[in-house]
Amino acid sequence: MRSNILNITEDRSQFPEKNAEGKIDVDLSSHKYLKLWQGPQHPGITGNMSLELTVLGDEVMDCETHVGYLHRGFEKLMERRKYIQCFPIVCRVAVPEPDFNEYCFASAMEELAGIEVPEMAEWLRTLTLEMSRLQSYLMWIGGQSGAFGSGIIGQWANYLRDLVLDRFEELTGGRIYHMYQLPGGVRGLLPDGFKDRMEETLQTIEEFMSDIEKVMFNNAVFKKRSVGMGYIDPSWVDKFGITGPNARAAGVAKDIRKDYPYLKYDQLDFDLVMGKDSDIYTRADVRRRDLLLSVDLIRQIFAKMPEKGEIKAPTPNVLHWKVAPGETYSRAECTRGEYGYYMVSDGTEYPRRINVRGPSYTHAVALLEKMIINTNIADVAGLMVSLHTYPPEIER
Amino acid sequence: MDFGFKHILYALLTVFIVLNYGLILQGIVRKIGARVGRRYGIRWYQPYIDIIKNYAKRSTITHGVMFYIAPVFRLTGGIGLLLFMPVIFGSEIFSNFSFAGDLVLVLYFQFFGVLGMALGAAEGGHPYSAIGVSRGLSQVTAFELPLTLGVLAIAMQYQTLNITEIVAAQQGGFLSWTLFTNPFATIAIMFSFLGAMGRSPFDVVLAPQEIPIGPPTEFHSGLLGVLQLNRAIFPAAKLILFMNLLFGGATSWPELVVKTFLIYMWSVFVGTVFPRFRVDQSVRWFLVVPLTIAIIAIILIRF
Amino acid sequence: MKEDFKKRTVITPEGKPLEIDPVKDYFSDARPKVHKPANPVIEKFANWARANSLWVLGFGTGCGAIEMRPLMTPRFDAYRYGIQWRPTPRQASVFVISGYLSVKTLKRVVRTYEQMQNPKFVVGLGSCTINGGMYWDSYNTINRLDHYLPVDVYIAGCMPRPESLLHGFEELKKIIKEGRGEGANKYAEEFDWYKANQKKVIKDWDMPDYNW
Amino acid sequence: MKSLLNNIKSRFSIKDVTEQRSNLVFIDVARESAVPLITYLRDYEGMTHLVLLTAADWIEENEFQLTYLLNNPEQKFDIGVRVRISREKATMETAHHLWEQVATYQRELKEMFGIDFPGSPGVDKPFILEGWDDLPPYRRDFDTKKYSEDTYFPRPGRESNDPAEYMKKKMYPNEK
Repeated sequence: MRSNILNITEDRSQFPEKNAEGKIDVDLSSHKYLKLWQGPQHPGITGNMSLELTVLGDEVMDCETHVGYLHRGFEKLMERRKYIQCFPIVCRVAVPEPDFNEYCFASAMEELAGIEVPEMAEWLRTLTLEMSRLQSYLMWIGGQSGAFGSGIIGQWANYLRDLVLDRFEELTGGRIYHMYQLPGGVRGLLPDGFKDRMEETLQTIEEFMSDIEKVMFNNAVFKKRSVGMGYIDPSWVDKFGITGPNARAAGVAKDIRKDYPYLKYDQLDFDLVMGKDSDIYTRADVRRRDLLLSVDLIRQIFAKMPEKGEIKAPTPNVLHWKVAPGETYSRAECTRGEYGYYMVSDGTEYPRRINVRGPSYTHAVALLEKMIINTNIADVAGLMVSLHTYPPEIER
Repeated sequence: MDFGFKHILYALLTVFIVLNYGLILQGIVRKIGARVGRRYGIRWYQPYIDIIKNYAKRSTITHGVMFYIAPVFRLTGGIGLLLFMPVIFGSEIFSNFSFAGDLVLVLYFQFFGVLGMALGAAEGGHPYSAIGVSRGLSQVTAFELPLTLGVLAIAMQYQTLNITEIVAAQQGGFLSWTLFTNPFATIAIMFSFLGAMGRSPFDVVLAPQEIPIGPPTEFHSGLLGVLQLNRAIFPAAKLILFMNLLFGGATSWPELVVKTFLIYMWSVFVGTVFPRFRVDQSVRWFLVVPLTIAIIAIILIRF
Repeated sequence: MKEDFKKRTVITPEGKPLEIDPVKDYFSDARPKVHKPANPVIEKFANWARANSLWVLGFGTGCGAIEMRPLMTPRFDAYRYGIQWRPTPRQASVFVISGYLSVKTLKRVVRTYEQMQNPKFVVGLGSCTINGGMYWDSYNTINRLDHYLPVDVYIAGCMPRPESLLHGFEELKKIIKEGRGEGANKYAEEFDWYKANQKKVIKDWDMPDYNW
Repeated sequence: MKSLLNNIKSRFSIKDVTEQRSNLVFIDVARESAVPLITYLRDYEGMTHLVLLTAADWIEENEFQLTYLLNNPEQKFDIGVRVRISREKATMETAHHLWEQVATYQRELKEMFGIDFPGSPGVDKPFILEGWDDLPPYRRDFDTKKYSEDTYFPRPGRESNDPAEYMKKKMYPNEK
């Protein structure tokens, strides 16, 4: 059930004809094809990356993803910084969701150094991760509706996101970059009255989400654009390394919160958000319900977490902290899928090697390049946003 | 109609008033859109500053002669549309150059600007301009069909091709407006009007997220200023046209303001709520819903 | 330099060979001109209009782009100050360099900047545009933006809050109103210095010296 | 997991097994058996999800270490297959036919470490960097600070605020 530009159900998957390498022979001088660059300066592109499209009429024939515009060489920079100096820069790897970086880095390091994190700190970490998920989804909803040309949802969602950022500011002191989850614990307890203000925010979010559901998810034009578009076959999930909502919308139950319960997720009560049609609409719906699940989880966290407690395990002098040699991989479920840090320590004060596994790495390059073939130019932006890609975590 | 020097002055006066009205309308409508999005919105006089700013740009680059002509063509489309229909019914000053066959000419001017843009955008050489123009032309063709059929239905109903006479026939209470005497033609034309205004879901030509921003991509400085003038005049002229055809025209400026503002709101409401159609969906929609209604209108008039 | 940009011989549709040099043929390589300000009275009025109609180019070059969205949405709503975004460089007048610039992006930024029309203004957002910030020792991000483009306003912070962005824009307005926003002319005057700096960093220079 | 390790040991020559966590094991294998091993793991042992493929530079031993981290989505455990290859002749068999995203990883490794994967599609195309003419940047002998200072016009005055000094003064004032 895939729609093409003519909405005729003929099979266009064999068009254009591919050569032995699986690419089409594009003869630009035949004047049949047009090379189009979407990005890096293009409002329909998430972040700073670009797609090199070859189009025939309105139909995309070939696509190549170009990344690297945001490359800062984090993995190199971390090799020449001490562990504690790495901690403020890891959150800058993925801008919209810094907390998952902090958690993955901290937990990988704690595992190698053999540090037990106090219970209260674990609850607070769970809380920040869920708040981060909330604000990232809110930003994404604006992007998804904006890619299909509806600006109002983006305004509402950003208004809500600002509310969540306010709570972050109260808790951590930072709006975008929080630097809250130190190796060994967290930086601070909840401020007074935080729970009430958070509850107020959650209620506003729920209220607006029902509006957004009416205007966006029940909108005839949005449905027309998104239903049946951008189909991901469940068999691709392992082949392409798809994780997160993209996999769950295809009916594959993959959620690290359930599969490898980290922090306090084993004490929280929740069901996986699943979809089955695996098109843009289903992915959007899965994310919307996941957002509401986050709201619910935050409430559960507040109900179950202790009032007070130790928030930081004793650590050695952080300026000369030698972490025991070894290798490990720590992962967390971020809004886009599996986020992970692979850390190699050689027993010195500096990490030997840190590799960041961003879920967009597979989604934005291999998967997008495949999915975009035979779609309309108009759908490229919507398709790309529906995979929820963030370029900074591809190139770090 | 004897043609004299004073008619040119009157025409210039009309253009001046409508230009200012269009700019203020543009500012207010953008403010309304912002309020829906919970924003404060731009200042109402922001469109004026933008135009001054664009004319104050010091450098301009050229892509060839046609590149200069395109904005002029576009502006001609807007002013032409305005000048060949009565703005205020019964007023000598604001009746403009309305003549016996002006309805046909006005329909032509709807198309004229897009053709001009096509020439200029091709000269600009930007691929998104070319895509935008091809989208624009296909969509204009699609909504011109129900529009023309609806207008023909009205022409057949009033047995005239003169807008002044059409307006005259609708005088005498709002029940004699075309809205009530010929509802099918009205519905068809008002659907086409959505396409003509180019707001969502029919903003496939500009579509910033897809082909930023279509035909005017390469236009800048003074050339963009001309386009902006047209962006103020053209919608206002279209509003006046639809008001004349369907809603009994206006006999005074306040009446004109109220009526055109309400007509504009129809497009603004739809545009605020809906995302954008893909161009093929938009074309198909025009060729199914409004066209069917327009054909019904024609058939009803005939029998 | 990529294959497409090299000098080569192609066959025309009529079957005749044709020598082409794409960089020379398709692009003008004229140097930028200095556009002197006009009569002071007119210029004052024009500067007022320029300051109150800042069209920001929608190009998020770094992580600072994430605070551009709150800036344009309900909480901070920069539209009320005449700040609007524009998707094409031809029409934009303010280039917000939102954060660190990797070399690959710098090349696109230079191209984009040169396509904007005089007068144009550059706002450097974040500490990383000032001295490299967090990434001062990175092999792929530039340290000082003012060596490559004439910067009007720097906004410090990592990440600067939307309030400070608004403040930065207000500073920019002041600068423009005082007639000091002549970055485009400065770029034209010291063109060789800027180009030398850019070419030192951008190793595969496959575009004309000035992108009209 | 025990039976799986026994299965592997009976079929492939394993150098070493490190159990990091109950659900994460690292296996060291020789270069030749790496790609057959991961093919086996994918096809017969249900390790169908490739989490990541990355490298680490052990310059002291003059070797690169490649890590293929595989995940079993059914039984929920990970196996990291570690391969040591020589730094001088850094080539490795390609695995792009096993997962679609491997070609991208290999492109990155080629660019950032200079490890070649003959036969991998587009492996020679630049992925992240553009016009890079120095050592591959992730190698340990490439000094990013020196490169940055030589190339990017550092702004003077930065050195006056060394964070390490500041932290020492603030957090450990009694330490010598």
